[in-house]
Amino acid sequence: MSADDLYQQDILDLANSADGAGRLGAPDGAAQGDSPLCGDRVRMEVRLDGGHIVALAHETKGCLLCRAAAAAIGRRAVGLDAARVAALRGEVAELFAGQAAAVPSWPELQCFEPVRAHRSRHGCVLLPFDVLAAAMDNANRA
Amino acid sequence: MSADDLYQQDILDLANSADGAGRLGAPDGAAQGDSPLCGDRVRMEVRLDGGHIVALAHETKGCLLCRAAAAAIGRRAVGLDAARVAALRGEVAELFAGQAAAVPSWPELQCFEPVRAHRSRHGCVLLPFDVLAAAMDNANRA
Amino acid sequence: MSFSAAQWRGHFPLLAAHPKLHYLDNAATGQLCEAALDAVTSHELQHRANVLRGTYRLAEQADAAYENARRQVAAYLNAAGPEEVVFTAGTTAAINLLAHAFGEGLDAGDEVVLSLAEHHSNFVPWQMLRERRGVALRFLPLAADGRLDLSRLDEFVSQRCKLVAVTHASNVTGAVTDLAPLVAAARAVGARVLVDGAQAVQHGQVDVAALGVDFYAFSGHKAFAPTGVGVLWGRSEALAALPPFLGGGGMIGRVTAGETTWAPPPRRFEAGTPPIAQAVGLGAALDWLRAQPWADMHAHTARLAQRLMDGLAVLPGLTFLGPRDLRQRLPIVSFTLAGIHPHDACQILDGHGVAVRGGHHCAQPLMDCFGVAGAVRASLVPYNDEADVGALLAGLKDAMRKLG
Amino acid sequence: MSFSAAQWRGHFPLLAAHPKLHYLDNAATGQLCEAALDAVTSHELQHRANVLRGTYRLAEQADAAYENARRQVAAYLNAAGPEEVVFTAGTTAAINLLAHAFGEGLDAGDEVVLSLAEHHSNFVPWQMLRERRGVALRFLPLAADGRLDLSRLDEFVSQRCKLVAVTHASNVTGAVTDLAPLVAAARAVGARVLVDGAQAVQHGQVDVAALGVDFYAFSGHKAFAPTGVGVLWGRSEALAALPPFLGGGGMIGRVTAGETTWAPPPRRFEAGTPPIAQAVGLGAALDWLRAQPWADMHAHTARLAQRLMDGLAVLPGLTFLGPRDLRQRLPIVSFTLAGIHPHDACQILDGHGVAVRGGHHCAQPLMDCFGVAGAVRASLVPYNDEADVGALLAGLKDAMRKLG
Ligand SMILES: Cc1ncc(COP(=O)(O)O)c(C=O)c1O
Ligand SMILES: Cc1ncc(COP(=O)(O)O)c(C=O)c1O
Repeated sequence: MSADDLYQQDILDLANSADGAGRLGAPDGAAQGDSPLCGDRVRMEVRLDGGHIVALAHETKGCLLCRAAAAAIGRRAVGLDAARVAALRGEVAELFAGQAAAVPSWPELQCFEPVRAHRSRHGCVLLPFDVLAAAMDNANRA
Repeated sequence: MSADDLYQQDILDLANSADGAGRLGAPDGAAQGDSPLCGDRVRMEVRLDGGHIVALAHETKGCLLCRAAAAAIGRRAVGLDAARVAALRGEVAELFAGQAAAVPSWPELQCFEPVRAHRSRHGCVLLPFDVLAAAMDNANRA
Repeated sequence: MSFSAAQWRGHFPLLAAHPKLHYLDNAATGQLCEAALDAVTSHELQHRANVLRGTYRLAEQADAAYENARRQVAAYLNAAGPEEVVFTAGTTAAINLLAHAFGEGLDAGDEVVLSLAEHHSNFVPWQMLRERRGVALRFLPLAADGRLDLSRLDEFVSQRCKLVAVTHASNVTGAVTDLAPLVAAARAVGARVLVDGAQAVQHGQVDVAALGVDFYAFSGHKAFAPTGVGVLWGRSEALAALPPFLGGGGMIGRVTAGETTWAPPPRRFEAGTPPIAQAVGLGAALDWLRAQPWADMHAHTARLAQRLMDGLAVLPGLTFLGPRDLRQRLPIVSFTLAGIHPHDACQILDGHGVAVRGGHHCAQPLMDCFGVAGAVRASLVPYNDEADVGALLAGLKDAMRKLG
Repeated sequence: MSFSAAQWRGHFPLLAAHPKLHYLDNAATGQLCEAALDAVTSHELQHRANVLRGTYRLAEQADAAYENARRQVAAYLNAAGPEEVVFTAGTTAAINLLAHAFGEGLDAGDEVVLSLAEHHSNFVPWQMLRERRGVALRFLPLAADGRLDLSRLDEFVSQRCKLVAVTHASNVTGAVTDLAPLVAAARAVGARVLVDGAQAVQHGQVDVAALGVDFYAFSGHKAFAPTGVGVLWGRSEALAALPPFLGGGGMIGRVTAGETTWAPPPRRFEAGTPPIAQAVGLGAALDWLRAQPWADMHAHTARLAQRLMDGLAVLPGLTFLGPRDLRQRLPIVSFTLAGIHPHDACQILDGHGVAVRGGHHCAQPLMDCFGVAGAVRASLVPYNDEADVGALLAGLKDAMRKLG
């Protein structure tokens, strides 16, 4: 069954790396998001320079998929602007829709491919991206 | 089919007699009732003496069954008190439940026997009795 | 011709099992089509689980079926997307939802414009809103034939108007509302438009985009689908602006003893376990309906309605309610008979195997306009045929003989 | 012994068709019993018509079926009569009905007493009432095992209390509420009592007379009956005192543009076409349930629950939510696993054919009391068996190996 596909070593390792976990001292923007399904909660804090992320931290109380997605962001997001973050979220959504580009921009995203078969879990992976977008939005408005 | 049973000559005659139709000059009590199903409306007016009906008039906008019941009341109700009116209503309800006494107190009531098979029409026959009870109630309170 | 009433009738199990029944009470409830029955049964046997909460396969299948039903409804209505489709318990529930959620934003001095042709379900909720919030109700008058009189629209749709709520077609006269001028008048003052489509969807696809309205409500059971389900369609931005109505599971973001946040539409408006299997049945019915040869079917029902109206016209003492021109109306035919109460007529007709309805049809304000307490109504859909109309006319003659 | 789980399972078509499915999400939705499925199908094929409006035979048969469903519900609840049974779209709709109809009579300063163990559906409607009318909500605290702490009842149920609204059994911990002291406390101050029976009715007959409560709500879909239907039972005099909630057809006395009068209960609370076929299905399910050998069935589910709890107790890092004494709880078993998120556990379990639910179970205030975001829940009913429990325990061990 597909549940086994879901929990490959790479996704466990990614989640357990908890890259980027923590708090920033004085973020330019922060946001928090809940999963209405399971009560999971993700908080993202960013510092921006000219619209680009220069520092990021997150607190993620969630399932492995959610934590893995947050860790991928923690590992790779520095340097990105809002448009790139939106594009990356789009890549994940396409992956789930079965319309993914050959190679994802971040190698880590590939490990979410098996989630495609589990619609109820898509939100787990997308939540950190949505919260990040909201945090950047807040920073850009501030 | 049973619709034919329903509209025997006796029920048509009773309805068309319109016995008691009209208004009283100065009723001691009056009440009005609507059928929520068809918008029919019955108005009963009574004058009482010592709790007994000494005069009665009704205005009945309704189907044949409703008009027949009102006419039976118009023909027979003078002299009755509230308890007797309740008992007569009970006789009709028992007729519909198939538990009627051998001979109804008013011969006219017998013609409602075929209505028993048509539950949605029971209310048409009972409405004038209920409105009469309400009118007497109003008179007794006044 | 690709359409045959006899064949169509074959898709409705109750009618197939009752060949002698002349079912002409379709405006009250349509018979269930086999597509809907099969969809409900196979859903219950294959995919029954609660929705939008579970992660196991059965739950994901239930989710997929439920969300697919939203897509099917959206396709039938030509809505922008499935997220504009809110499942409710029926038209009445949908209109009450709006009367509360939209009504929350209204205050004394604001106006809601209705018509006197409305079904109680698009009347009483607004009276109750008037009680709650002191808004004023304005009632569009009717022409003699029961159609809305739109000649003085500017007097009724004023700057204070926040919502125009009208029926797409009358359940008594069949008159189809000319929505374009109403929508234009509402737009001109920034008001929203709700259309009660309870009598419309079963007579062919509806295009909410082309109509230009904001909200559209209808019931499954009148559209050959299960009881217990209905739809409130709302334009995305119109729904997004509304607070929730009912509270409970599924419509929340987060709940604490202090405050609670709301889910986005459509779930914001679907508190509790929705009518899952019924929504699946409704989606299947609409998908099936969408594929039917409507041009032929309209020709068929119009021919029958004409035949019925011609047959009625020669009956002594018969008064016909509603417009005569079949292009302005649906095949819903109501009439009164001098000296014969509608219920008595219906009773005799029942003896002829003809199922029609007598009474006020939950439209007492309309009845008051016509100055009658009730009427007999025969409502046709494509499975009806010449035999149904013939039986009705024969039965009426019998009723006149017996009761007249 | 007259009860066999295997035989019982045979009465549930989805389970019969999926012999390898370990369906343990019964607290979310029970599977449909064949008695209900057959009743719905045969109603749709034999007696489909709108109710309480038509006079033709089909309509009278539909009326009779619908009113018979009321009698069946009344019998299951030991209610005084069918007129005390209001059909709704579900528990959530029933509670919202009451929060509006009863809430109309409340004002700032009045209090409604809830508990922190409530499902969102018996929580959010009262929060919304607080917003609307300024009433105060008092939350009965929980003991460590999730049961209501009734030791300081007099502090919570004061003279200002107008309603106590509590669950009959928690959908997370299975804890059964000790209603007697709550009813006594409410009676002492003249308050009414609403019980949320969504988790109770599927575990055997309920006796509202013996409980002494005023209102009782539950859903069909959790009681092996169709989705789209539920019940608000109310003591006659309690219902008679309430204004209507939703407006529309069927709930009126007379409608004019000016004022409108209301029908008596239960129709006063059933605006619009009710979920007819679904009510018929619910009545059939309850009639069937009533005839089951409940003593044996309770022994069976208690044995399974004990076996499950024993099996869980030895798993490392497992924390069990709820009372341990099976006499104080239903066979609904929730737990957390150290370091393993409920959704990940459920996903692995799904791979073992085990359908359980992870998450907050629409009871976030309760989750907050336990200091957790979510839990895994396995909920048993009589069709479950040793194999279901075994598969769950084996799957959990696998999850721990893979994710731990
Ligand atoms: C205790 C309790 N109350 C209320 C509800 C709400 O029931 P429904 O979703 O059927 O309206 C549920 C079920 O989710 C429940 O478990
Ligand atoms: C025009 C119209 N609006 C609303 C309704 C109410 O629909 P329902 O009873 O399915 O809620 C009806 C049907 O009775 C109707 O004909």
